[in-house]
Amino acid sequence: MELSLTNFLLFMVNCILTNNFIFSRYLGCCPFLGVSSKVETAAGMGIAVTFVMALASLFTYSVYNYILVPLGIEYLITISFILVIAALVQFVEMFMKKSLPALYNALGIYLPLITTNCAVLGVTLLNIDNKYDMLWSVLNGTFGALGFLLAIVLMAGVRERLESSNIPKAFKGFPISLVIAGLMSVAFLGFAGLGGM
Amino acid sequence: MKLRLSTGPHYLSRENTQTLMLDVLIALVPTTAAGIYLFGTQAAWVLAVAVASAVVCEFLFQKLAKRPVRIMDLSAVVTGLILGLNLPSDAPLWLPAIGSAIAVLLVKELFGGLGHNFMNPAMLARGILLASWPARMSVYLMPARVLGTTNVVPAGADAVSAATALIRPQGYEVYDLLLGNIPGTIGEVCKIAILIGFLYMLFVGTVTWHIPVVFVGTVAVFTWLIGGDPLKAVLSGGLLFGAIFMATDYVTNPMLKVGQIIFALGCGILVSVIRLTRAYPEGVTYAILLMNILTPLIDRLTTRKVYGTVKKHA
Amino acid sequence: MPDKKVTMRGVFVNGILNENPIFRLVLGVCPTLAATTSATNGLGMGLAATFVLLGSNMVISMLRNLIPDKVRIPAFIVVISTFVTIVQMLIQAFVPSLYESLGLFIPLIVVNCIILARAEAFAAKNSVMHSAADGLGMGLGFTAALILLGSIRELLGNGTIFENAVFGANFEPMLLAVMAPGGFIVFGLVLGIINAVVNRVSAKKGAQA
Amino acid sequence: MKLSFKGGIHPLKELHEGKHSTQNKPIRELIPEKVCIQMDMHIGAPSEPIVKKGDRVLLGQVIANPVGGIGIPVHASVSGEVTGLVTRQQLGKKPSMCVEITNDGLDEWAELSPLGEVESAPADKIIAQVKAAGICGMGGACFPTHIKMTVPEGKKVDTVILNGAECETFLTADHQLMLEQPGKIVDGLRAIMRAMKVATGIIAIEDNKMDAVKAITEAAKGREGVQVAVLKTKYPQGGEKQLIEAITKRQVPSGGLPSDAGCAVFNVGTAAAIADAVTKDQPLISRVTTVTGSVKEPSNLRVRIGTSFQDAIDFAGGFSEEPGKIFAGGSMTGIAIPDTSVNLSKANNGIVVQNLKEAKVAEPTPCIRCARCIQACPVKLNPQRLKELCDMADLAEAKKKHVMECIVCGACSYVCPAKLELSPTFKEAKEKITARRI
Repeated sequence: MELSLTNFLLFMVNCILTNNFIFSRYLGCCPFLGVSSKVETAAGMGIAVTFVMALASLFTYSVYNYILVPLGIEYLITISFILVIAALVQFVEMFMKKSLPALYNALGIYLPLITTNCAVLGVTLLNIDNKYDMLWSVLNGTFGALGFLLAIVLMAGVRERLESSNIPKAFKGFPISLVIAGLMSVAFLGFAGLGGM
Repeated sequence: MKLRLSTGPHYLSRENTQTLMLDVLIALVPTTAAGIYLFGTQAAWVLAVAVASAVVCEFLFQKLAKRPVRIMDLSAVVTGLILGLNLPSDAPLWLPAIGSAIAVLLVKELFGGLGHNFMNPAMLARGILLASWPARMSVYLMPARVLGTTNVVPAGADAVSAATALIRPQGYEVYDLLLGNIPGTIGEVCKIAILIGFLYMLFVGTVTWHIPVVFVGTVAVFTWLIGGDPLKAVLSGGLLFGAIFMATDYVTNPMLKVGQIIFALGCGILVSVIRLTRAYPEGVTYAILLMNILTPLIDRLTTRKVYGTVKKHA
Repeated sequence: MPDKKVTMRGVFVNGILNENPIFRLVLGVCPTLAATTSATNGLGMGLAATFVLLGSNMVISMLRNLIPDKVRIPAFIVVISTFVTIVQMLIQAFVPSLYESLGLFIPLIVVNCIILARAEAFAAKNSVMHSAADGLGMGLGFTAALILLGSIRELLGNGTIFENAVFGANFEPMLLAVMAPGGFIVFGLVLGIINAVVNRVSAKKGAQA
Repeated sequence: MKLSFKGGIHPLKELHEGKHSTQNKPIRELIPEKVCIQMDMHIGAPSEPIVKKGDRVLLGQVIANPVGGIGIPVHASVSGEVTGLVTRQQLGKKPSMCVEITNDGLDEWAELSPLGEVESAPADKIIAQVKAAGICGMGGACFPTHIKMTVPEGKKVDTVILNGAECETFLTADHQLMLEQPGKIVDGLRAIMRAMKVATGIIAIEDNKMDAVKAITEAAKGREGVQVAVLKTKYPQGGEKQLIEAITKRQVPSGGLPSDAGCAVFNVGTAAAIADAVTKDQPLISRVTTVTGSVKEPSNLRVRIGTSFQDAIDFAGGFSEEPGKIFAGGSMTGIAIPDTSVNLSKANNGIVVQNLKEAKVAEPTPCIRCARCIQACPVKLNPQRLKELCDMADLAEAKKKHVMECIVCGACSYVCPAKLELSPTFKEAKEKITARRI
């Protein structure tokens, strides 16, 4: 895909709004439901995911095109990608702890959870499926993660507001969160047709 | 002599939830009457079923969940009526029935009832109906009758679905757009009736001008910027009805005036963008729903400086 | 440590009912949402996951004393992704239509929390046969839940179950049920209703005891 | 443009703030047969009685000495015999020590030593004279006035404000006092200004009392540094902080005093009492109070301190229908009384009787987030959120959201369509936070 301002903007709208990871692609639902009770923690999780997803896109692209393809072992994509992601998360955690202690204190606790965030593995596999080059892979990872960040912060805002609401007992927790996500996802249908790609 | 020992204030304003809802219903009378006049008895049935379903669902839920029955606060009536006015006049009657059930049960009661729904029930129900039955929801009839003298031909009994006025507002005179001689949902076509309702609500203080004026103004400015006809853009589709009756829903818009202006600006921009891309015949529903979702965050970020306190640095 | 007296049957049934991974533990939300647009998809995803669960549980249980504690999670992931790759190839070869409709979510079984959770919580501590029973029970519990949700969504959104028309020709399906929002809403409502039933039953049990 | 603060409400607008029935009614004097005078009317330690049962006391004689730094003496409000030292439930939380005096009807004054005319009286003796006269804030708070007149070290007061806003519903006592004794009020203001060495004195009156504005303006002609400010009629315009904001555009900082904003605020009734203390050495033995609501003859009365509510109501013709609730003060912040044996204190500016229907408490319904409370709050709080926090018992968070700045004016409760008990909840939260040091 050619890099132009129009393409860039359309791609961004498409990744963040139209095909939002949570609301339309069902990727990353576990942290979305699990770490969204407070806006601050939700934002921390979202930012940590953004960080990891951008880097993961870069590294998996390199691993696939410079290792797996030349060796003809593309079928190892799933194994190799999950290991790259796990290693990356470990590395990021160590790096942050040493060099950016303030950031580590804010985001550190979310990092281990990201290995099993299906959005990360999902986006790296999608990059390969869609045959994006390195730049678009990283953009896909970044914007996709920003869509996740948007979704989880919105979710946390709503959940904070509903904190004192008299929700039927059986629906408290996961069920009502799923319903909230569904209702939000109805609103996100409004973005269908935007960022037409 | 037994004296009551309650804390002050000892007189309260006469306004209560019921009177507020009643004022909204009164403001909806012109729109409802115009809708029924223009579209005929089928429209009346749609509205009746929408209201009845909303009230019955609320009553049954509150009974079954052993909660206080609050149907007399009239909020379910308002929700049902607004949903009905958002439907096409030829909707099969199961559509308003299901729509109101969704609005009251899924969007409102499941979250704890009145005041706890984070999205506008009627609006969300319309969004769900629109996604579920697009053919039923996005093709509108020409009114069966006309208001005033005009060269528009009413559709008559064997009406053929006309494209909604939104697609080609240029094809209609401002006069017809104002009076409602255009295809559309039951409640959105007659702009004069909607404006009368708005004036009533302003007069009795149910709503303030901020949200409707900023919302509609944003769309007008946006349309002017891209070279369209701002007046026709404002008078077409469900913009006025949405801006006046749905964006002003207390429960789902921000609490502070500055937040409300942000909310209305966002609604206006979203409507303009969705209209521009023509993804849907009308973007008002989705624009309001999206801003509903943002409302808790807007409320968080907009604060006032409390008397006597120094502004804290974030 | 689980009680030695726990029977294989007990472990198996536990996975399907008491600790149903979806309805009781609420694990693996993403595949649940993505694979329940129809009953068939639900069945396919359920069986694929069952295969991986059964295989990975058994292998991990066999290797449980050989894997050093420090690298156990990466080791588990390697085992799991091996089985996922196998199942992905099998589906691609034999059921290409399912491969089409589940797409990305087949490789994503790797990060399905159910599988890693069972490896960590059960297989790493129990015998091979118990782990197999656990994997099978959990897998079938997962499958049953997916079929239930898939059927509801397919029925509402398409008027059919396993592609068999249920309602007459006049039925106008509610498209939303098979769209993204429908997944969340149906799952949420079914989960809430199951919670209500469970609460009722346990309240009754409590009253009897 | 008329001066005002931001926010606020117009309570009982359709009923002329409930003031119609006593507006412009001349003040009538009520002299009761018996008074029962509280020792703890003012803020600060209760005074120590120095009389005993059977003593004869003269009008204005000291019957109790001040205790502690901010205490004030208490005086006999009638001449006669002390018939008992009793403990009786008054408006406070706990029963109060009271001195009961039976009036001999002679109104025989104790010996008085005036300082002279306000413009010539020695300025350094005024504050002591005010303290000796037992004067405390008559607008409702009853904070000892001599303390207010003493500028704390290191602070500078440049404006004295007399509060004639009378924004509370039903009350017309200050209004009528301004009409009948404008000169005395201006005298009082001059005495305060001289004692505090302040050049500017502003008498603030709401624009629903233009006749009082006229009377005071007339009386202030030619008086040094005295101005009249007309305020918008709005509740709580007469709140100390709101008044300062309206007139000087300054704000009292959180936890601070009016002197931190360079102001000192006194009620017009207090000013009149100060004038009496300076020019005649008459202590505070009576005050003007409005008796209204379901009484046969709603009136503005000059009552002796310690008169029972029953006597005051009887003097206003008695109940016109069965009472459901009686409160001391206006309807926004008034305190409901358990029975009519309660006695009037120096702070009682009104007695309002509600019938059974009016006394009914509205059933609270769910909050609909209409934001009327937010628009109404004169200190710009978010009562809707605070109520949620208080209901969830999250007092720490409520404190972060500035619940301590709440002035408990009741504006939010008044406008709430869901009839939620907002300001009482905040009052309770403030007390709990103070008690538990959250």
